[in-house]
Amino acid sequence: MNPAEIVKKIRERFPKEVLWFVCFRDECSIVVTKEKIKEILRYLKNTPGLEFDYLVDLTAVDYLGFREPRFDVVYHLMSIKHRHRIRVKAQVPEHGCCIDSVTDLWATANWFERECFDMFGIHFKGHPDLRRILMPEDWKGFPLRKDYPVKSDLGDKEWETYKELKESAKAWKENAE
Amino acid sequence: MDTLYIIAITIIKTAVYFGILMLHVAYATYAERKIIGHIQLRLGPMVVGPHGILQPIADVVKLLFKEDIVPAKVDKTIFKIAPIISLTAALSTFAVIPVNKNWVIADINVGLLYVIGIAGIGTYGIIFSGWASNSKYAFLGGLRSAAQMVSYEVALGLSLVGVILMAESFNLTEIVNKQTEYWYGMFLFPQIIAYFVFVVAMLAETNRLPFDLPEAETELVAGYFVEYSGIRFSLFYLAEYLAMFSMSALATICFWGGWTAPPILIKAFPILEFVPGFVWFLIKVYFHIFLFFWLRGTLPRYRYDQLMAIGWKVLIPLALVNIVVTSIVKYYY
Amino acid sequence: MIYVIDKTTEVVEIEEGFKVIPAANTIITTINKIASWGRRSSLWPLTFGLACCAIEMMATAASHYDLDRFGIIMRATPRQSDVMIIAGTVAKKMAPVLVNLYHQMPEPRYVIAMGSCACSGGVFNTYSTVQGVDEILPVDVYIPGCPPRPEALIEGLLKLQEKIKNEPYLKRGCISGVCLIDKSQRRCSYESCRNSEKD
Amino acid sequence: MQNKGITIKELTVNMGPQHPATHGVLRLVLELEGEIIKKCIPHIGYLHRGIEKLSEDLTYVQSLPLTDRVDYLSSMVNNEGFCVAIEKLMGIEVPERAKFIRTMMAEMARICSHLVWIATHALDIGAMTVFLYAMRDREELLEMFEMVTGARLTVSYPRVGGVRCDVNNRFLDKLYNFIEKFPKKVEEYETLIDRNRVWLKRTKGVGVITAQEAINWGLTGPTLRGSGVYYDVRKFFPYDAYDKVDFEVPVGKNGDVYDRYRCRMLEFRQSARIIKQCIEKLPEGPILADNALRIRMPESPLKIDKKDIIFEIYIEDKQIQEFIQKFTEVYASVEAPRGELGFYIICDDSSKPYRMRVRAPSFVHAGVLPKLCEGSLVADVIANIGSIDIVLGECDR
Repeated sequence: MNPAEIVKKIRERFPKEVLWFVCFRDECSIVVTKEKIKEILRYLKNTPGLEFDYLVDLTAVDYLGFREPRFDVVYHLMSIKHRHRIRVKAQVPEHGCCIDSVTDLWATANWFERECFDMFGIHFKGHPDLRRILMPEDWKGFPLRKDYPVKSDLGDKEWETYKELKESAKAWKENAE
Repeated sequence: MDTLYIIAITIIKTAVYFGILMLHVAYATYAERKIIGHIQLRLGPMVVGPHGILQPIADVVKLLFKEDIVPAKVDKTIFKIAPIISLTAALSTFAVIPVNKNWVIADINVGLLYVIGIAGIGTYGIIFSGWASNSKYAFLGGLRSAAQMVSYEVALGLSLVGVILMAESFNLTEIVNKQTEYWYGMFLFPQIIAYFVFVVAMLAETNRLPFDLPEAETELVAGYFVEYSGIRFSLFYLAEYLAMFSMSALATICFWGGWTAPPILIKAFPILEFVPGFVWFLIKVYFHIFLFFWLRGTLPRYRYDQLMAIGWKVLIPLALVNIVVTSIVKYYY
Repeated sequence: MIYVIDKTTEVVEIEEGFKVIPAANTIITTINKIASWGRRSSLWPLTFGLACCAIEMMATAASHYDLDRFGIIMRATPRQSDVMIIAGTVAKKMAPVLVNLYHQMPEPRYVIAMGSCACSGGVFNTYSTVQGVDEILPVDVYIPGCPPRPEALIEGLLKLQEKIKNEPYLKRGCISGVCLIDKSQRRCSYESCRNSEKD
Repeated sequence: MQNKGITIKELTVNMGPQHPATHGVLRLVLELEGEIIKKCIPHIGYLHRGIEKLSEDLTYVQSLPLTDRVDYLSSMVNNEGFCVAIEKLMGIEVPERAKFIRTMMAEMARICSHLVWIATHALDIGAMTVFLYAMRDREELLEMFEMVTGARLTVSYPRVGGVRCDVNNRFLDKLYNFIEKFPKKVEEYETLIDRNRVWLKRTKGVGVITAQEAINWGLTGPTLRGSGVYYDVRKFFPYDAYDKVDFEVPVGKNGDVYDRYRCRMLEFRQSARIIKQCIEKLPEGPILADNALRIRMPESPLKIDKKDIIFEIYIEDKQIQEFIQKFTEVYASVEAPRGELGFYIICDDSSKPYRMRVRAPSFVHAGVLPKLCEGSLVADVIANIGSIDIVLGECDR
């Protein structure tokens, strides 16, 4: 099924939720509001003819200063049966930064959502185990947000444990000199 | 005065025996690295001394000069005793093993029982170290080895019953002597099933691949001796190689006719009669040692439950069948 | 302060911080030679792969380059290893683990920083990477490269052997398991070495 | 559990991050009851280097070497994936010769990566010798990489719009000779392990995952195909020259460790077949497209034809159109040795990517470990980790 038809189908079913769609190099993205995201994805997964049984990727993008609401949660879906792909984007504002979890639709969403939470601070409602995954549990800040520094010197955002390590290393450093 | 003389002689014998044994063990580690190296298309140690010949000595020196850590939360007494138990047990076995005709420290009547009994004590060293180390890997390793050794000891013991029945003695020297009465000069042929069971159980008893579960490097890091460093670690290492030697020696004595050459071979090549007995013995022992290395270079590792299944469901029934068959044959002929 | 025999004997300071009995010099030199020969001839690195460099470390240990020629075999546990090859990027999350492992190693212990990430952070000047492992550990040999070739790693190990050859054994001294180094002389706190538990 | 004053506790074992069998710095917390695993919690992030964040700070060309270090066992495929994504974004048509060279190199990287996999997998299960045999053959391939690219591991060879430099006949001869011999070498590994009872016992029926579950867990690559699902990016969404070469995609049946192992062993042969065809069919011509992204190029934004963007807006907001025109995005995936490696790139008007997301197969595969391990024995964890073939650099990025 080609992207335009898929979009048409979704629009018929969820007329209010679909905000716009973009097609670029045969890749189609549908931008929706976050409220009914789970229903939309369930519809995409279970409707005969669409059957997006495969969640390829789940991530987020931070559009700080370019757009309100600030975040997009991006779902890349694919159907192994029909060999088509689609991208669904749900807008998430900075305040009340949360969206429904899709872990019960695709088990693979579990870690993707944890990563998203870790990197962007987006909460996933109904996630069984929402913890930081890549960064240490007591890390401050969300690294992939645009207002987070890139470079190593984090200043006061530095991880406490690492600060202590550096402190304790001072002893032998002085000794060596 | 006689007692004193005997004691003095025994001490000297033990010292000589010990020295030679240690040299063998040290070079067994070297041989292992060389042989496995060549199996794996490598060279093994090459730089330390010509062809790396000084490698084991360098290792020992390094371990001697290394700090010996006793971690804070261990059970200190047991932690320190464990490697000593292992080593002592492994060493004591050699007291009854005859290397040549009358070349034995203690020629006791129940030599075979003694060897099996002492080998069992070695397990305590491993269990103790696993228990005392306060490390979960060590603990798991200790548990595994306890279960493994207990089960395989049964198979090991049962496999030797056939030999005992044929030799009508527990004395190791007599077992060897009995074998020379046959034209083929070995219990290997009539007791081939027992030998098979023995070799498998021997691998398990010494924690070597494919049964090296207690120290499985890729599962339990280093197993029961994960917390040991420096000289204490080297004691465990020594104990492991000593156990390999004692088991190989036992296999040689019980199945391969010890220091004797098969009569048929001597008949065919009379010149072989001039080969000293201990040479035969060493050749046979080193064949088994090579077997250990060879298997290590070839086989993957069994899983814990599979190991147990082999022990109880295959080896022990086989050994029992062997005993029954041997007894029947023995009774009628 | 280091005393080879005990405090009551007259001692002479040979180097700053090292005091020995005068007559013992001959013995000391001989022991020194033997000990440093043993140490450099059997360097056992800790199997500790972090990132890309670990793959080159594996390649170095494999048949083409064969580290075993130099008597170098990988040990999986820090308790039985002499040198820690930090092969790859050290993330900040990894740093405490790294220090813990270092503390679990018995003296004498050496650290090799392999690859530009371990040396200086390399291309990864980001929020989550340690900018050179020497921020948290004392490094003996640096091997640059991204990743260094196996030859470079071998070169690094040989350089370390050279370093061991030229240093008095008492500097990282232990005789038969007794640590001779004073508390203050150890490069990490004495207590933490003892307390560290294998995780 | 309280029973007559005796407390029975599950034993919690912490496996990793420093552990010889976790392929880097994966950490598993295992709750054991005896040897049986009650619970398995993977912890990752010990190699998190912030590649995604770092690339936002670098230009497109500068970001390319970072992709080498994502999955350092098959850096060629990573570069390729990144380039395919940018080419898709810019609409560059890659010259035929470059396509074939890329395909050939990618398959070489696949063989390399699978060799490391068989080496470590066998080592974990206890067969030491396979490790050294596989590393020996890998060394030959690395030498060939070096001939062309100058690097052994981190090659940075493909360029956006082609490849960096041409291959010569000496290289092709050498590669051809290697590929001729290679299936025999695979047989050699198979004689060591495949006909070994111990190996079969350790792998058959261990870590079973059904086709339905595998899809639900988002597995890709040989790990998915071991469960009997036919999905390969090279066949489904062909890129480079994969639609011009003839190859099969091996599919397993039972979804256990053994089937995943078989799939990869068969992929060795298919890769060899593809390389052979590439060498035979290699056309003459340029290796870099005219409008390719070049290193010397000043830091200018990517040239993207905004007319290609088709959109419909259903709400009333004037800024939306500007927004859509500004941020163009693309998702391109390649079949890496581990599975589908996707690059999701958002491009704005600057010379740097606005967001680069790496869809890493290892990340997904590490997530399935609890599912595979729970209820099995400690030794099976090792077999499972080996069979899903994860690289922590890619997992943590």
